[in-house]
Amino acid sequence: AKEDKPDVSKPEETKAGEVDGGDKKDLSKMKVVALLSGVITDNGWNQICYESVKNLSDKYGIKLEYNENIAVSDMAEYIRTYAEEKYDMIIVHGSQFKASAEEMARAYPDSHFCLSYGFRVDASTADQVQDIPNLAYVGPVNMGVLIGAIMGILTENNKVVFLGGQDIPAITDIVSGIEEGVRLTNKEAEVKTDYLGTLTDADLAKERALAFINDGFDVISASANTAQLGCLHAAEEKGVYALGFNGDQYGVAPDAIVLSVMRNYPAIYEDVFLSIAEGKWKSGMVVYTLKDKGTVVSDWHGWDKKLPKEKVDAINDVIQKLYNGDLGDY
Amino acid sequence: MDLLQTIGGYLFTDIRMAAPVLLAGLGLLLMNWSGLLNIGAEGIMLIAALSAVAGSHYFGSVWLGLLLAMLAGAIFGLLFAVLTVTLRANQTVVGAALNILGLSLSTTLNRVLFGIETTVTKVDAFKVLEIPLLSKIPVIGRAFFAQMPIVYIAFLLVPVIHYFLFKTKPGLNLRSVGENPRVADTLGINVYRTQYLATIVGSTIVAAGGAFLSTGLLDFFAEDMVAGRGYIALAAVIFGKYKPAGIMVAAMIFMAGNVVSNVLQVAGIGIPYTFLTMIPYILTIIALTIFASRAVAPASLGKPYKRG
Amino acid sequence: MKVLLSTKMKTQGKAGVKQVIVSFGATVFALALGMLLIYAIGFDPFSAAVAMVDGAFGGKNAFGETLVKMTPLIFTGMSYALASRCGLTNLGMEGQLYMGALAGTATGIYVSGLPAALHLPLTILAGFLGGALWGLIAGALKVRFGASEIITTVMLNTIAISFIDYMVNGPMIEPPGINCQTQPVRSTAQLPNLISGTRAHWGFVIAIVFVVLFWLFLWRSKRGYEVRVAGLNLSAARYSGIHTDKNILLVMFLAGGLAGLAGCNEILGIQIRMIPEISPGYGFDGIAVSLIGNNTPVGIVIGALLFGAFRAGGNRMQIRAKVPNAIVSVVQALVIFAVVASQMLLDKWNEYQMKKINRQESEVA
Amino acid sequence: MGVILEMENICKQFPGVLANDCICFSVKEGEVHALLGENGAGKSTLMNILCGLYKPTSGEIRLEGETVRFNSARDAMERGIGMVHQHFMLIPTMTVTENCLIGDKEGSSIKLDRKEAGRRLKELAERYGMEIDPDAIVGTLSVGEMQRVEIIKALFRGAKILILDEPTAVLTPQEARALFKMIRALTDNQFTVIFISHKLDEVKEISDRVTVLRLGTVVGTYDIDQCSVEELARLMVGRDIHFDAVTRQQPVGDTLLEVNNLSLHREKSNEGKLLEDLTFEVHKGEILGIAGVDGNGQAELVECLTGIRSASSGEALYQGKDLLKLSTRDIMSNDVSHIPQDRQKTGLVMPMTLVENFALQDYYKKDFGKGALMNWIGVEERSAKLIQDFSVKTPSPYELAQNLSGGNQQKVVVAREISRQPKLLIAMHPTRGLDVGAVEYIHNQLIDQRDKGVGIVLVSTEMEEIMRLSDRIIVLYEGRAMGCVRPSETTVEEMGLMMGGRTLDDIRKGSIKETSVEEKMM
Ligand SMILES: Nc1ncnc2c1ncn2[C@@H]1O[C@H](COP(=O)(O)OP(=O)(O)OP(=O)(O)O)[C@@H](O)[C@H]1O
Ligand SMILES: Nc1ncnc2c1ncn2[C@@H]1O[C@H](COP(=O)(O)OP(=O)(O)OP(=O)(O)O)[C@@H](O)[C@H]1O
Ligand SMILES: [Mg+2]
Ligand SMILES: [Mg+2]
Repeated sequence: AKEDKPDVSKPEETKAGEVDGGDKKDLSKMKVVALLSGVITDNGWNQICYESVKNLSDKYGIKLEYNENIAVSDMAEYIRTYAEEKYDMIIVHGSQFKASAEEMARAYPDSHFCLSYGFRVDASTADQVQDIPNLAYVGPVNMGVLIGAIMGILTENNKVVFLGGQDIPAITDIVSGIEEGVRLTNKEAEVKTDYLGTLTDADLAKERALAFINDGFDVISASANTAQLGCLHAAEEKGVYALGFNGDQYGVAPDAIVLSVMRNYPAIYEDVFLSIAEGKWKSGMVVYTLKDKGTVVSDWHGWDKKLPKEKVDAINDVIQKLYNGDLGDY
Repeated sequence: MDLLQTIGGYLFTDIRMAAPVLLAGLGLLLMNWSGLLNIGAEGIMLIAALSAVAGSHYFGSVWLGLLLAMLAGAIFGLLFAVLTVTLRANQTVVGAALNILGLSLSTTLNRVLFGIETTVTKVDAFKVLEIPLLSKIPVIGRAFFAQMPIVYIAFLLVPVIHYFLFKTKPGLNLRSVGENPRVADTLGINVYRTQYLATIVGSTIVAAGGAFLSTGLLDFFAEDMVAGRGYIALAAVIFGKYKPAGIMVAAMIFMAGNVVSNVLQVAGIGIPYTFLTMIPYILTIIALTIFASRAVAPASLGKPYKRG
Repeated sequence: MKVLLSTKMKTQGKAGVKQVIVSFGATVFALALGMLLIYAIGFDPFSAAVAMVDGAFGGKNAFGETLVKMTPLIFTGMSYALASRCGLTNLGMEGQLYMGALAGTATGIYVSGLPAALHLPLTILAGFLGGALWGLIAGALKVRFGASEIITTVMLNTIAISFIDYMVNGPMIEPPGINCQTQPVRSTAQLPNLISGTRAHWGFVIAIVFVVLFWLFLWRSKRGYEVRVAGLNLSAARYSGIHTDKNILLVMFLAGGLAGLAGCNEILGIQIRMIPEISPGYGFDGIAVSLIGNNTPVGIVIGALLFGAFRAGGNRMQIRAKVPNAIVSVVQALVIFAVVASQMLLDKWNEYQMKKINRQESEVA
Repeated sequence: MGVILEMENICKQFPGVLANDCICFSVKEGEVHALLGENGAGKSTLMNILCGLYKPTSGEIRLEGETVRFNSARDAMERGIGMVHQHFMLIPTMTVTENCLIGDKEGSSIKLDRKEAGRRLKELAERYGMEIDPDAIVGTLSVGEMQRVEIIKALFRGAKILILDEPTAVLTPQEARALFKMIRALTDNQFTVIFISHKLDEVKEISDRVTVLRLGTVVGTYDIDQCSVEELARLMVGRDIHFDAVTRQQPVGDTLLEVNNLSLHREKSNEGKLLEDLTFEVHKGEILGIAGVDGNGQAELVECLTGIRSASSGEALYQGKDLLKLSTRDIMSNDVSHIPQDRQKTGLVMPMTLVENFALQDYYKKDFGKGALMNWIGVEERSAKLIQDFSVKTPSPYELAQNLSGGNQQKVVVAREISRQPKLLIAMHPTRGLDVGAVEYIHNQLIDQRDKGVGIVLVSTEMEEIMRLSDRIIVLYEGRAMGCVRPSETTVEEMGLMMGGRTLDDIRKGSIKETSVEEKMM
């Protein structure tokens, strides 16, 4: 069970710099809360955030605090409650809460606000970010590129598909990087990306995935919370490759899931947490690129023996290159 | 030949997707024929979907999971019957509350039963049962004879329920309650018991539809995984003119909307996915407007019956 | 005549008080069951209850939150109640709410150069119309094709929500187009704050105004009288020359409009901009609100207060007692069951009393 | 002939009503036992207890000397008690066979054997001289046929004691005779029949013994030979009944309503017409009676005249306008009033207050509030006055209509319609189901209106009512007028024949033939 947990190895170069082992500050007194849009059992976006605060709690002994199912209209109220109590770190998990987070960050300068954000870094990104000293827009970037690169190697029919749940930033961010990623490893492959229109209807997702597989697509991955599990099921049933996403989902479909690609939020928020503790807090865009290891890849779970050796090597190679920045600034 | 193969594939998918809606529709049909209008199918299916996974997990057999799901459905049905039959409460309001209860209770219990794990608990699930020879028939063979047992059950229930409703004495008695409970009463039929039975049995069938969603195609529970199928089943009953075969056709037509969405998305014509999502619902509305006016509901559907 | 009016008020008042007491008792009973459930899944029911009450009424801010939650519920409760007064079942409040919010947002953003005194009313009108037209579709399908509004309204919910997803991600997305949300509505279209230091906004006042209009319409206007007659007895309506189809259209239009205002006010007072999930189920809660309120104006306000308090208190319950707020929905369902059950028991009792009174009178005569 | 059934000290307490008060009642095998009593005397209640639908508050039932306790209608049926209810208990969408098989427990198989059942039904029917098509959909049958289905149903299910609750209320005199013949055939075969009626002549004709109920108690049981019709009437009502002779002060005035060739087709036009070429006129200060057995087009005629249904052809000229082309609202606002046939289903909104019910026809007018709003204070004043004028028994104008007794409900409707000061009043079954006092009251109201010059169309199935009030009578049969007569110039027999489908001309031309036809029917 332990190995099913996402890899929480720290980013190699933490933005906050190394934690000084000699620091005597009692980190367990830090007050951290995660405010979530859905339930922590959604196998996706919210669960990974839960894992993050769980990780902090396990490692540093802070009190584990989170709230689920928060409606957009209620978020400001939740934030206010914790800000009033001078929480050190308030994780507002989802870009739909952007407005509330910005408003509250201005109102409560004593707390540090982390808005979990999904965004692509390009020219317009800066316009999205407001300059509030105690608000950081936190998230990994370029996950799609990594996923796409692996998919490009895996495909035999040169047809790969990635399905998002809904057109929301945390998902769009990934979807928009897929094609670029595939091109890094495969110039010919047909790349299809689209949205399922649901985050919960796993049956529908499975049928949709089957439709793609029947059309010859032989590598599939999806980002749609619980619904994505339906896509993984479809891959296993039809004997095509799949990539897990968010958590290490090998267990869901061991015969299909070659690797899982994970938002490394546990490590990211550990990093941010330490930066607050260290007084090295950074506001604004706090993005974790592939180089920063904002995205991690799971264990092979034996697939490195099952796959043709050249594919395994190619995948290992491209991951390494992406992490090193050899293929561009991802 | 290739085209035929493709059509066979669509049919295969359509039948499989129609099965849960069909089951829910058949369950609702029994309730409707007893004069009760239950819009709570969505909630019943949700709690059943969870129970099926729980049963399959704890007892290690998907069939026992199905049994537990049906039991959960029966309990919801009993609750509905107590409130609407005995206390004569507004059936729509109670149905709506069942939906709220099904959604929230399944979410809560899911957590209690399975805790918080990144990977879902895998349980025993239904497997495809190929019927020898028949499944080899070209084009339609796989569509009809290489499905999961619960799909066969759903479709076999169509003639069974038809036979029950229209060819047996208990079926006639049930229909008489839905048409005119007072008449049934004067003829010695226990109206309340009939309505209770119809609701409980009907709810277990609806629940089987819910169980299919979590342990048929899949092997886990997800919050709100029913995603409107309970309501579509409700429409299927009207569209199917309160006959099992009609419901079967309706379920297949409505779910064909999803098949169309799949095909359009795979074809990549560039229709925004939000519009693809709407297709089955728009199809349902159109179908209803064309056929609803000709549907003859049981005469006392939705009206509470007061004895004496 | 004064004597008669006073007897009327007495009998109606008494019935009203009895209704409230019984509903209240049922609610308490359901809450107790809920607490039991909370205990059963391993939380402390006492601290949950304290947090709940504290979150709903413990202080200005808490009460402000309750008002914020009440506002859309008053509208959706009226929407359901109005339709049921006409014998219709409107389950489409959620979709109508979204369409109203969308129309209001569009007007709030794209109409410019107006002073607040014009822009705000115009935006609210647009919100009303957005919901109203969406409701009218179901009405028209019923009148023209006999399609059951119970089903069409539910289908229209899903369609509306998908449509909103499309609009917010497409044509109306805030430039440059990264976040799926629209621009904020212009300040001239925003509803001012009602109680400073809280989020309570003037939408609440508008809601109360509409409660009065709702009452005026149904019980004081000629059209409202028609609607009620048609809702209670279709045959009597035809007999007296009431155009029932026209009334169905009108009522679905108005009911949709009321739900639309729920969404529009939420935008103009709280969200400021359109996002795909502005309603945490206010539409469906409207059914329960109107049920508890017995389809009466004061009752709806009380019902909305109860469910508003649930939502505000439920948040606090999660924060303080760590009880997952899905439990709150379970409790809400239990409240509905308890209230319908108690109402039926009360009806039976009233029936019995009435017969007894009749008997005594006939004996005297 | 031994006693087959005894009911001892039966009491039935409804909330607020003691419907049966210590009733003792016994029936001999093979007899026709009539139950006689005014509306509300408790006849139906007693029989509902006997057939297992209601449970008595106290008392016991003995069948062939053995005490029985019925928990449902099925229990009673198993002991051979079958009831044909006042309102038919049939499901119109099902076939005759299906209707007979509902709740049937015969045989161990759960399969419905329609063929076998149909055969047995036919056999039964033939044995007692009835004709029946087992596969016909009940909804398509005539009232008389439906009644036959009801009786067959009871026999089919093994009834030995057959209860008929007001079976003749909806039949033509001829159909009633056929029914009586059937009853005789049954009693000849050791069936026992309990026969409920208000109609003294019928009771006298068919029954062997009679039990009279009054206000929930038994007045007595008598051999029919021992009492005259007059005696029975006195026993039933507790006083002598005298309808005041209807006197008229003024002569009939000018023509008010002129109906020419009014026809109404069925939805599928090949299925015959609901109304065919009706031509008649109504004068000011005249009551035109429309007689006929229920379901012969009366309801449709009224619906056409009041704009609720649109006629297929013809015209109805009233004050220079054609009513058939106007909407209900337009007709009613032209000084037309309408007392509908069913006060509870149509005339009143039961869950509304009396005040609100008094506004039903005129709420949109200025007197009821200017502009869009109602002036309820004004309506209340008006209501209070009407309640007083028409002596409606109610605790307050804000009482709900559903809490009034039937008679008082009807008074509300009549008060509302008359207070509108109509020129034309269309009244359908204005006294149906009311007791003698209320009937008298409403009759007097109608006569008052007539004397004020109002033209009245009175639709009724009560022969007595029609004969007493009308100036002229038109008899409808299957949508056609069989003839128009003055009450003074006709006989009940003639009326009965017209109601049975013979035109006045035929009857008067061949009065010898008439008897032969009747002989055949017998
Ligand atoms: N279900 C009931 N609940 C309450 N009161 C009832 C009920 N049924 C009958 N009653 C009352 O009991 C009394 C006797 O009614 P019943 O129907 O037996 O009269 P009836 O002699 O059959 O009259 P009719 O000639 O009108 O058929 C009436 O006052 C009636 O209002
Ligand atoms: N369905 C009902 N709901 C409530 N009360 C009823 C109902 N039916 C009858 N009652 C009550 O029972 C009493 C008797 O009713 P019913 O209609 O038999 O009148 P009645 O005694 O025959 O009077 P009338 O002679 O004026 O017609 C009434 O006072 C009425 O309030
Ligand atoms: Mg009566
Ligand atoms: Mg009777």
